[in-house]
Amino acid sequence: MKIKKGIPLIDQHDKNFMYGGKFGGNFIPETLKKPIDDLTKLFHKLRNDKGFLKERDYYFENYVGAPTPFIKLDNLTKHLKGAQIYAKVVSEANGGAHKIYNATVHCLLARRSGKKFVIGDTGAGYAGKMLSMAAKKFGLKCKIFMGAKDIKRQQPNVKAIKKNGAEVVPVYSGSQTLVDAVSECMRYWVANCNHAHMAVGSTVGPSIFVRICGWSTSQISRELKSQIIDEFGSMPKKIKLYNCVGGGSSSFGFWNEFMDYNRKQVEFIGVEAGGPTKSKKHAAPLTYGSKIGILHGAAQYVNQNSDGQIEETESISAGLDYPGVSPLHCFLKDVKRARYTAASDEDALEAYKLVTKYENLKPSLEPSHAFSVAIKEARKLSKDTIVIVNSCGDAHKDKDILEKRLGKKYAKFN
Amino acid sequence: MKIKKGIPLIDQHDKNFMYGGKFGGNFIPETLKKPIDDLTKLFHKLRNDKGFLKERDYYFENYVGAPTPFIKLDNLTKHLKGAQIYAKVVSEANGGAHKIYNATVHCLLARRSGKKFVIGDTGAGYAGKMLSMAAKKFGLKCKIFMGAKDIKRQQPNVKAIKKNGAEVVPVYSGSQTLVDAVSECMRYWVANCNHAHMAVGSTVGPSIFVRICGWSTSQISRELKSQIIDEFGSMPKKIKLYNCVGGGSSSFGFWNEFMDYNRKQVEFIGVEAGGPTKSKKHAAPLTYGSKIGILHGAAQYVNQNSDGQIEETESISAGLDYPGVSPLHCFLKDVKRARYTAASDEDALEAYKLVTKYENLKPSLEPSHAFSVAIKEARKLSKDTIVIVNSCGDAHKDKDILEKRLGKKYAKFN
Amino acid sequence: MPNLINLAFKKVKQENRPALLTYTVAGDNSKKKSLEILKSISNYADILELGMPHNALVADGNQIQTSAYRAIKNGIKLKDIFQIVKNFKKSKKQKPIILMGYYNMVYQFGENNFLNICKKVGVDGLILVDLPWPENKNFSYKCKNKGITFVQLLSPTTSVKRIKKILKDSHEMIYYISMLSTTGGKLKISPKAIMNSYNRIKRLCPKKNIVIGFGITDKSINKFKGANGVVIGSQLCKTLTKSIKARQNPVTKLSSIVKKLKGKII
Amino acid sequence: MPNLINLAFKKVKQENRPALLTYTVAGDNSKKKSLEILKSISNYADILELGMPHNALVADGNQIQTSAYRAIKNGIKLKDIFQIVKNFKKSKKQKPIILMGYYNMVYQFGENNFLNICKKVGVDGLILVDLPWPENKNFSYKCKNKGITFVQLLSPTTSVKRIKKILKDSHEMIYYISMLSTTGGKLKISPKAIMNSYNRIKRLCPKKNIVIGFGITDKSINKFKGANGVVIGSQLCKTLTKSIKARQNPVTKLSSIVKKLKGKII
Ligand SMILES: Cc1ncc(COP(=O)(O)O)c(C=O)c1O
Ligand SMILES: Cc1ncc(COP(=O)(O)O)c(C=O)c1O
Repeated sequence: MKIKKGIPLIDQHDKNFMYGGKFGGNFIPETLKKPIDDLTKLFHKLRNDKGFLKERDYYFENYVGAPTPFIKLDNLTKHLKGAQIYAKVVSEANGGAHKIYNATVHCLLARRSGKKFVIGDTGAGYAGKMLSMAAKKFGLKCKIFMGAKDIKRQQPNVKAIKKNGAEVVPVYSGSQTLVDAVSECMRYWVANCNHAHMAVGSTVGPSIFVRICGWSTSQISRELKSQIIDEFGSMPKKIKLYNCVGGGSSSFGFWNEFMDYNRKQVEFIGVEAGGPTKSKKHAAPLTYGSKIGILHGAAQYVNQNSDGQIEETESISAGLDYPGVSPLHCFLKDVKRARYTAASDEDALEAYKLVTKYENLKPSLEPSHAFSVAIKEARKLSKDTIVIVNSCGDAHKDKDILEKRLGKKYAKFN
Repeated sequence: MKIKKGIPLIDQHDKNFMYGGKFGGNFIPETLKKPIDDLTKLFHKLRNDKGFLKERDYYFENYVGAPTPFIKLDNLTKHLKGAQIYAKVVSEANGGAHKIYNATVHCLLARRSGKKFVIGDTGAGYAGKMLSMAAKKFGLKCKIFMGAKDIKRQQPNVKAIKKNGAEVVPVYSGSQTLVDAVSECMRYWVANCNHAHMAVGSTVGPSIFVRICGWSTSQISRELKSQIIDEFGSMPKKIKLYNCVGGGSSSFGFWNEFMDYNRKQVEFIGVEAGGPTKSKKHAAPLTYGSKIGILHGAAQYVNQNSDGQIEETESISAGLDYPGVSPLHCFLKDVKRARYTAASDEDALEAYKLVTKYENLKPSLEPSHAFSVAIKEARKLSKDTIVIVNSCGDAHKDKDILEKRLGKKYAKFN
Repeated sequence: MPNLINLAFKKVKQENRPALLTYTVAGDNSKKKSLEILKSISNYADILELGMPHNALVADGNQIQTSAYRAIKNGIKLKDIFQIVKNFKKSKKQKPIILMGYYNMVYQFGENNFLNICKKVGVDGLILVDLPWPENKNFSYKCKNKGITFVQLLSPTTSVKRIKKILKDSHEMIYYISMLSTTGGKLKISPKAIMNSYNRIKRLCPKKNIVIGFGITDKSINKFKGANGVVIGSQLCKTLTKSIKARQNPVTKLSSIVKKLKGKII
Repeated sequence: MPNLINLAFKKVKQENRPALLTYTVAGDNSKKKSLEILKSISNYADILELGMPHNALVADGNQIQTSAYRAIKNGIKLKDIFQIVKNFKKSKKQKPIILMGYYNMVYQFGENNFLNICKKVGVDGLILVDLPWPENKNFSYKCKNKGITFVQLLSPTTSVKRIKKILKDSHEMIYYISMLSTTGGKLKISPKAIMNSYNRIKRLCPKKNIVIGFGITDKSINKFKGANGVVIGSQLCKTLTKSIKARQNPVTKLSSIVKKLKGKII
């Protein structure tokens, strides 16, 4: 099992759409074979169509707002006295997170396919917010599936979805979080695939959704690469790219363009959600050695019991609170191109405190997980090491949690 | 670069005694070529000599006290509600740590070589204590080199060395810790190699010392393997072996017999010393991506600046406070057979508190680093996972530090 | 050993009626009860589908989800499901049982392991909702070798070209999904339109036994008499849920509704 | 370009005396001072060894350790060392300079990189204390290609068989370590015994220039007149340390002791 150079990672699957013969695939009900097949053909055609690429680039620039800023965190660097710390402030994208790339592309695809109705899942609420935004922009009807627990804890995003005119369907089954929202969305699609276009909110689900999402978020690393060269004149000798990993769309997009660099030059560090320190539960299948299983149509490392039942997760961060993880990341783990570790709820909160103390930046709880590990490691690294964190979400959506856990002082937004 | 099955790892070097073509070797002054060559020949002969092996086994059993206990930590397991936690209580060996294996073998070798005088380095003081003990037993003169800072913080062991009739030579150069003690010991050997036998206290230094030490401490995993089979009837499906890593002798010995198992069945986790959370300094070259360099005669990952000067380390644990690490571990890291991470000073102290609260076991600060990571991960693992920590040292030597950092309550020993 | 599923179809053909297939969830609402249910409804049903409950099911509607979650909550495990089949077969040796579920449970258990135990306890057929063609080729082949019928699914979205390929690799029983829906949805199209599509497929392989399922209840079952078999699932799960709420005995409730269903097709 | 080291030996042979080699540490006690020292002692010394200070040195005694730590503390870097050589050569083009140090500094800098810059700034030879034969074969070959003399070391522990192998691969200058000691130790054996061993080696390769070092001071230097060269190191480092303590100018102090040493061998 090896990464091939010069070929996009999303295309390194076999004829069954499996990566490394083990991850991904299409484990789906027969009914979905055809709509997935149609979408696959459409995507394949459009990604090789100059007109479509122009359209994508146009909307990334004028609607999403590319490129998002790449900034040095001077005070934090000074405070930690280790590596040079930078942030790619993806949360400056329209809507406040990286989920806008995938959402925009899906709406463009839906439009080309002639469908007038898009559906999608959401955890932190960003995927839903962005899909509803883009749907509104492109004149599509929209329905968002969201776990009841997430609806409670991510109210600002829920309000935004509704304001965009989309319907929010609360999901009460299971743990009432992202995993159930995705299941419910897929079920809805099974029954409505003839007129609805489905968007999966991350690099998970049946193969085509993994690929569309990874292709869309890769915009982040395309921008970053030229920003790095602008900043340093050439590629520095030692770069470390830290990113939180829920389904894996933000991290994959943050890394993709750097895939062919030697891992000693550009290292990828994925940070999963370790959950509360004192709890057995977590959302970190790559870190805690979960076994391979099938979830939402794809083989992946997933938290499950010996009977194959999916286990409940627990994380302060709704966006990371998912028992599985992208097949792309499973592959990156097994070929050891990326390193995965976890930060606990408490770690993320501490990191949030430190970042906001030193910098004019308010990362949401998801990227706060990445900051936690970056901060811990940066202290020990030499000053010629470049640490870059993807600040892929804004804390405004987390204000209730921040207020409850850290006090009013940390929950002021204007 | 790959591990070959069925061949002891210590023998998987090339003709220049390098592992994977990159680690180890003999970067030594010309003067030492001959004594090292003599020792290499002697060791090669004796490790294939049944009489010598019998002698070794006799002393391991009757002098060191093999096998050391393998116990279940029931209360800790219940408290953490995750994996099953066990300890291999190597600190029950004569002298209180794994360093006795290497010390005993070196004294047996010195005796066979006809030398009446042994010298050695020490950090935590155990390597020195054990060498002086074994020297006394076998009627050899003994001199121990120890950093002035370590002499201060590990008084119980310093007293033991002196009580065994050995001379303690304080080293005032550099950081006044283990790295300087090893340098000074090697310098002394350069000037006295015709009558002194040198023992290096861990799996570091010129190649022959790496091999002798690894060969000696492997006794730990030989015992453990049959103890595991006694306990479980057969090899469990998921075992995780946690061990602190300074030079790497304890961890290597703890893992060696399990080398050929698939890493998914028997995982090795090495825990380096991360130093104080707020300090830039650390003793974790494998964790924080140090570059390859030459230290004490061997190529290895080592903390250094861009000019090749060795960097000062900082750790609460004298035994882990070393800027380099065994070539064997560098190799295990690069072929990814083992995973390495770090625990901070504070992490180790917390783990010490938790272990002593729940169990009748007082691991020294070195294994407390390993416990820290084991505890954090065990919480998240399923109950069919077997976590085993090598409790390779006893906290008595750390009583001053424990009292100062945690209060009198944690520094009672009887 | 004769193939009990084929025998069942042979028998109903002689009686000039479709086979009645029931779907209930193993362990719902307890191990003991689900065994009793199987025993009692087998007096009327020709083939018994037994659901292996899973908690990330992507093709089942509300009724079956409720049953599955209830069974899992009550502690049902794969090994209990095998026990249920084994105990059932002790008294009803000739009645065919088909296990139906999601691939992950088989995957975790190990395909070979799973099939060996199926064989041992007397499972006659298998339906894996999320292991479509061609992903299922290898597993289907293993089933064949064990004499276990692997039941492929066809859907209104399946193209003729694909249908032909699936039929070529299929065993003697096939499951046609009546409409675009999860299980338990309302019939969105007329039984007549469904039977039209059914007959189009039937013509492609007149010798295989094709059953129809999804959305069929006692209200519509008589419209599907022309099929080789009819599956009733969600209605049974719903009946069970209701009987629990009303503190009635689910065994008698299910038994009587299956009896009623049977009455409509003879 | 002629080989300045060989030229130096040719010259002293004509004068019928050994070459005087000095060893001082670059950057001790500052960049500027160490350059001045080199310039002034080069009036008497034939070949200048310039130490690249390292902080994990395993073959050097107290005096040189002290100098090395002092230089590192004062911020000396490899690039400063090259600068010193370059500046020295501006005024003393013909005086050969040998850099001496530990392999890790070369390794970190990159062997090729290191040699290129050596060539550019005018380094004539290299001694790497911890890169013995055969580990040094490849690097020694690279030096040869650049016209830089790679100086191998021989020790009292080196067997005759090994000596022959080393000589075969050696360039025209060789360094014989007088006794089992780090640098700066007291002479543990008589100069006569040392010269006996020396001559035994000399007979194996009469054409190469073999210098003696370790433990030699102004007290004993005259006993080594029969060698091709004599190295004085620790005594110079010690003198520098003393002059700092006494707040005297190290340049004049070192200059005068080297002058004195030279006086003893002519
Ligand atoms: C801000 C933010 N970051 C990260 C994630 C994690 O998802 P992924 O790993 O797919 O980027 C989410 C998901 O909702 C998110 O909202
Ligand atoms: C108790 C104990 N554990 C661990 C170590 C670390 O050394 P090594 O990694 O060689 O086992 C030491 C070293 O002194 C020690 O005393």
